[in-house]
Amino acid sequence: MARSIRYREALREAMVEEMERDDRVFLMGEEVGHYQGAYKVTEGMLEKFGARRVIDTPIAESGFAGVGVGAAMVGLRPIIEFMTWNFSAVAFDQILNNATKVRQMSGGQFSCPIVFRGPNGSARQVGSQHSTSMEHFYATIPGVKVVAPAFPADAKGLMKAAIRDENPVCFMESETLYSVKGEVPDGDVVVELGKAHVVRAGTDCTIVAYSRMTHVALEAAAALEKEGISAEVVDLRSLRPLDEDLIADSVRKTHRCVVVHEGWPYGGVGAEVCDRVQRLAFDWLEAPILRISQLDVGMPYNAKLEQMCMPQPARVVDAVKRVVTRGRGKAAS
Amino acid sequence: MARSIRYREALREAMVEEMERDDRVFLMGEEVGHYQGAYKVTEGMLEKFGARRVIDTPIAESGFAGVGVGAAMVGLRPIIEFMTWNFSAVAFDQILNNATKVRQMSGGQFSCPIVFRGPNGSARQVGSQHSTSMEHFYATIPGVKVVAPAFPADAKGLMKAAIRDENPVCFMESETLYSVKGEVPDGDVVVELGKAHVVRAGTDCTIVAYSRMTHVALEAAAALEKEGISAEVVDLRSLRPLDEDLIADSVRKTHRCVVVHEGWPYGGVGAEVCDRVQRLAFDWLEAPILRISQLDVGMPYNAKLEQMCMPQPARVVDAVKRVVTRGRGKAAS
Amino acid sequence: MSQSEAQTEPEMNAAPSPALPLPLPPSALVTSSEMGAVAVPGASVPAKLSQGQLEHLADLYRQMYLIRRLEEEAARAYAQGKIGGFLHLYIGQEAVAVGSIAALRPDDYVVTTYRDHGVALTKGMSAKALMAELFGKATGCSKGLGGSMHLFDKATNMLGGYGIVGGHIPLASGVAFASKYRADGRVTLCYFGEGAVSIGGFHEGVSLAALWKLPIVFICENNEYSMGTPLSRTMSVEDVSLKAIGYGIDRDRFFVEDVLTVEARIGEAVKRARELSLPTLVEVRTYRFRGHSMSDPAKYRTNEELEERKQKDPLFRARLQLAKEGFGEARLKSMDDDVEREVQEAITFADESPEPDASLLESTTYDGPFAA
Amino acid sequence: MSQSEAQTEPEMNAAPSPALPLPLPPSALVTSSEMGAVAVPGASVPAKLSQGQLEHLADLYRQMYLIRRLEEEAARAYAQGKIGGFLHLYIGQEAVAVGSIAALRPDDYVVTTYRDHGVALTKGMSAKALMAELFGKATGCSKGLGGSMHLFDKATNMLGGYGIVGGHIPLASGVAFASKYRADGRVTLCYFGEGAVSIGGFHEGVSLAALWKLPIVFICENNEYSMGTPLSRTMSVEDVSLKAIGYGIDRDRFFVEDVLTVEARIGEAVKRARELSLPTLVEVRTYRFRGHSMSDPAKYRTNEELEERKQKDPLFRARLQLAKEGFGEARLKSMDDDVEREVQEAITFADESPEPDASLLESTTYDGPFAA
Ligand SMILES: Cc1ncc(C[n+]2csc(CCOP(=O)(O)OP(=O)(O)O)c2C)c(N)n1
Ligand SMILES: Cc1ncc(C[n+]2csc(CCOP(=O)(O)OP(=O)(O)O)c2C)c(N)n1
Ligand SMILES: [Mg+2]
Ligand SMILES: [Mg+2]
Repeated sequence: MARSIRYREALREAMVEEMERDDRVFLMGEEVGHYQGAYKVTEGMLEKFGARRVIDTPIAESGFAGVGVGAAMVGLRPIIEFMTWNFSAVAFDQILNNATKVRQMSGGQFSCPIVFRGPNGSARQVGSQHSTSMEHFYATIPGVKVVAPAFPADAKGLMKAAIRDENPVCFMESETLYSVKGEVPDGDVVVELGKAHVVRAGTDCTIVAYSRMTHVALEAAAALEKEGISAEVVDLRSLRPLDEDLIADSVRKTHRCVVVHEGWPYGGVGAEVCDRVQRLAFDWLEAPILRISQLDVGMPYNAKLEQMCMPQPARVVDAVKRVVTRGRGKAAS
Repeated sequence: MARSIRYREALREAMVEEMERDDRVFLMGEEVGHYQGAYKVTEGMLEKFGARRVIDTPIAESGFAGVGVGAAMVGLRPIIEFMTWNFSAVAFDQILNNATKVRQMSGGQFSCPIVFRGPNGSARQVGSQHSTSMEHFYATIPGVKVVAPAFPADAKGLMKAAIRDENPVCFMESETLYSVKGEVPDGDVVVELGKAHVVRAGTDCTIVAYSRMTHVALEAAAALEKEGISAEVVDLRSLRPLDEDLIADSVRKTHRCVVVHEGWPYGGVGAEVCDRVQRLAFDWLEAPILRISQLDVGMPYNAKLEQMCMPQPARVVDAVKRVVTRGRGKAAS
Repeated sequence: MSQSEAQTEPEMNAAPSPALPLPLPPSALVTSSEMGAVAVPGASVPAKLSQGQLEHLADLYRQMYLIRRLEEEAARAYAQGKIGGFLHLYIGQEAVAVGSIAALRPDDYVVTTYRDHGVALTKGMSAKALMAELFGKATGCSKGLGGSMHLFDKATNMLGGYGIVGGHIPLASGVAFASKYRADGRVTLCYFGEGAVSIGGFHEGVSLAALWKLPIVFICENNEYSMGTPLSRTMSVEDVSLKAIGYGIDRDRFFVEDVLTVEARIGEAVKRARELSLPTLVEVRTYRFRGHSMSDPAKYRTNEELEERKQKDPLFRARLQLAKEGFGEARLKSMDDDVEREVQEAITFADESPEPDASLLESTTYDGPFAA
Repeated sequence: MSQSEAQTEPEMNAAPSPALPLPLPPSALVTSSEMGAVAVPGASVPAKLSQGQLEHLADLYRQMYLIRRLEEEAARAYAQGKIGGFLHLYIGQEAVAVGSIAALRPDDYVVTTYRDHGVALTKGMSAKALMAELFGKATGCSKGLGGSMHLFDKATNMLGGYGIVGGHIPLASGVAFASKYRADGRVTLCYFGEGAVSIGGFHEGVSLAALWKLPIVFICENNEYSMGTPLSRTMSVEDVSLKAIGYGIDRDRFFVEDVLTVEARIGEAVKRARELSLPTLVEVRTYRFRGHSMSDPAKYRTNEELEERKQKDPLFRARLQLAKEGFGEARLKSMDDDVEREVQEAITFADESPEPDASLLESTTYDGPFAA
């Protein structure tokens, strides 16, 4: 059986179910309790679990991220909410230098089973300091896992997996996805970390995307279909570990690849996907891999400029057309 | 005329000369003054310029990075030393959200001419929390420039350019380079930001490197020469802006590319170089681009394991041989 | 929260308050000693103002009223979808910006949070440039790139407008550092909410200012809530100013009832900064009448609490005092009309202004050639 | 600084102090009241100890002496190139770790900085596991992956060993949070230098502990220097413990002369944590006899200052007191010999142990399948 629920409800269900089965799991963050969550993801959880397990914090991201790490080291399983991932910038050191390293520094004596979660990337017109796609920073770091689901079912299944994982997990949501509805299976269904999936099959080009951009990719694929171009959409779900086998298999089939992601064009998840594809599917590639990302500027407030900066289906369509129509050979480049 | 001086002296000369010509320039950081610098880069500067312009700080990276940003906004030109770039992790927000964004957020009214500098990457056996290659994070961000010179002459010329630039610049040095000697031209010689250079010409494969890894690449190239393989070494010097034209030109000539960098394999500068090369030199590439980086683990303390984790000339040699000998075609992959 | 969600909230669609606030019954004007725990001596006003003082109070009243009305109209424009993203209103706190900036010289600096309309306007930004920025227009102070949270005005030394809680506090210390470095005699005011006091940026910014004796005044606008979190769940000690002891700097603390008191008290700290190059931590107890931002229905407080605080509105108090002390209803009315005109002109200006051109993006990302 | 640079420094090549410290003339034993500014009542020891107290003091002395000797040998091994990277010696500060941990139960937790040998040893890590870690061997507490700065010992609740100044303070609050969450009655001690007090991590870690009333003791080991920076250039206020006022928590402050005083004073804070679940900020004034790390020649202080402080060495003081109060020279000697043996065995063990295998890297990066 499955029900159609919203992304935010899927996340909440996962957290509630995991907290019900394991007293070591607790939720901590700004406004997660009395206020019911800045984006209502944690609505009702304080009432259900009480102030011992649903903990409102002051504005001290570095402090409560560190508290989570310490608690995880001695056996609890914290879920630390960043009101948005932008604010994790002040807690960067705690994630980079404590959460991901304590296991190795201690020779494997301690592990750090913690979930950092919250909405990531841009919302709408929230301006330069509130629109950064932080996954590009965190996915770089060994010792952590990073996920960014696009659909409610994955949001729930990956959240369960993240909470049960012995490693730190950065869980990237999106404000613009919270109200998206989707079928979510009943029962205790866990989605394995590190597995991508094909959300639309196609033959002419692989579009790799994740989180909100999966929806953009699907829109682009639908538009392309009308023009007779068959795009396969791979939804990464996990950014680290990256399911390079699935990506490479798809590109070996389609011979072309376009990567779509929020965030800036330099480095990050998008460049990493390119590198893996060019390395693993080199002999199959008929065209350079193209990337559609945020423009290489801070996010402007003005709505039109913001939309211009963000990856849009039209830009994806255009990129796919370019790789599909491109001939190999020096002359063409 | 040119003299042979050490990398640390080259940096110091640049700072001293710029401070002499411009009273707006000041130096701030931990132990930069009385202690003469943790790595003696700033030796003698307190005596020369006094405590008004050479300012010892408490341990408060976020605080004094922010102080630098504020001072830069109202017309000073701060040089902010991080004792090592590792410690910039606690100041990440100041760089990400203030230094690089204030210009755009203010519609261009304010700019932020500031240099953040210090040794980056690993040293020797300084362990997991002191060995991170932070350039991969910063190069991702628009609004900042990032440089990582390999030689004393570039260290001096780029430092001068960085101090005179109207934009924030992250200046990445290396503890292991401070004592390296090299010819440095006399006089006020500025090296333009954003320009790579070929430090060894070759025909069979391009090795792209920067900072300390340029020396590793040169060692590898020398070894390869003995085996009859001619490698061209491109020293990036600037990581943002990235001199993609020079890189692409080189690869169009050699048809093969190996990228060498410190830091982890996921994303970052290395993946970005791959992406640009596969995009700009797609039709010329005879083999996948390979990357030699730190292994995908935190830096272990043990000396042998540390060396194993770091890119070594032998690993570079091996990668170049693989791309040089590889035949195109599905069978080979 | 996103605009779409926000638009379902009731507050935003509420009608703006009538242009002319109704004078409250005198009983509503409590004195500071009745405020209980937070009251300190000196917070009340001299019984009778001189003519000069009266003119001055009128000027401050006008500034406060302009903020109030401008924001009420901004709230309406937000409901109409003309303003997007976050909009944090300053309504209720006007006396803090107006009183404190009254103690400044024009060449002094101000740095504040996302709740920045009041500070920007008072420091001298035009209502037009402000409203156009909220509308995201090219004529906005930041050319429509910054938005409500990131107001900047170089001409009036308004240095922003920052969205990361506490992140601007070290930056403000840096501005004061520059003043000391250049011996330019300027003072920096740095505003932040009581929610910011728990974060590292506060600690580091104040620590450095204390150590280096910087000419700055840290003004904690303690409005009792940090989003939905009341003081008691933010801090283990209610008295924010006690932190000053740990830094060895001067402190002050008072309840904002009267804009002239704010001017006087902050004035002392400004003097200390200007003449002795010493920082001060000042906690001003205030209250916001609206939600945290447009999407916040503020269910975490009772209507009674809100109504009680509205009775103590410093803006109303100033108007009452002006009326009582004979400033003249006609002059008041004409001042109000002026404000009304200014606000309407700002709206019209913002409405009619063009959108920024995309070519701005590159040149505001880098000074000089675009670099990637 | 790198090993190669470090090796040019004089201190590292200096001979270790003779195994048996020469008793100082009684005049060297100043009382706390002579210490000037930092002295507080209660810092002096009862004149005469009971037999039980004497045995206890002997035990503490032995622990301090083990740290001293082990580190002296570590310094020698560093000079020989057997230890690399950073090595921060605790010599001079031993009484802080030994006195404070004496006030704990074995199931209590400790968290500290990179200057962690003393705390690790005292909490129960074996000298062998410690020395082998410094040598980077597979038999080290962290299998040679952590090194000197990152000592961990799960069995004895030693939770590290952290290199980013201040970064471990919130983490320690998290450990105490877990104790409160589980009501396990444990207490956490969190050590840091006075240099850490200026950083955000200190502020946030202590703030949260204060707000949530966590069972933790924050021990600021104020050794007067943060690398080469004396107190006066680190902090605007010399008294670190004053910060407690801003957090509304208890505080204490004393000069470390006598290890028993440390035990008693920290004991009070531990009791407050255990019984009332309340945090305390304790500033202990101490001194390090060596440079910041092996590469620091410590030119920022005078030889006179150093010599004066060595006269007040709590380790010597304990030994003198034991001698004076009749513990017996023979027993002392045999204790010293024991320590000597333990240290030599640790060196031999470390020397002879195998290097860690590369296969460790993956399994210590992720629990479960390697993920990239
Ligand atoms: C570092 C950081 N964490 C969280 C937020 C989200 N946030 C924005 S305003 C706010 C509350 C601030 O309260 P306070 O400091 O009292 O200021 P007020 O809004 O009351 O003026 C929060 C939690 C943020 N902007 N930055
Ligand atoms: C965030 C950060 N900044 C700088 C450093 C470099 N550093 C290491 S120890 C130290 C001095 C610390 O002094 P203190 O806290 O007094 O401790 P002590 O060494 O005296 O025990 C500095 C600056 C660091 N490790 N972390
Ligand atoms: Mg507030
Ligand atoms: Mg110290």
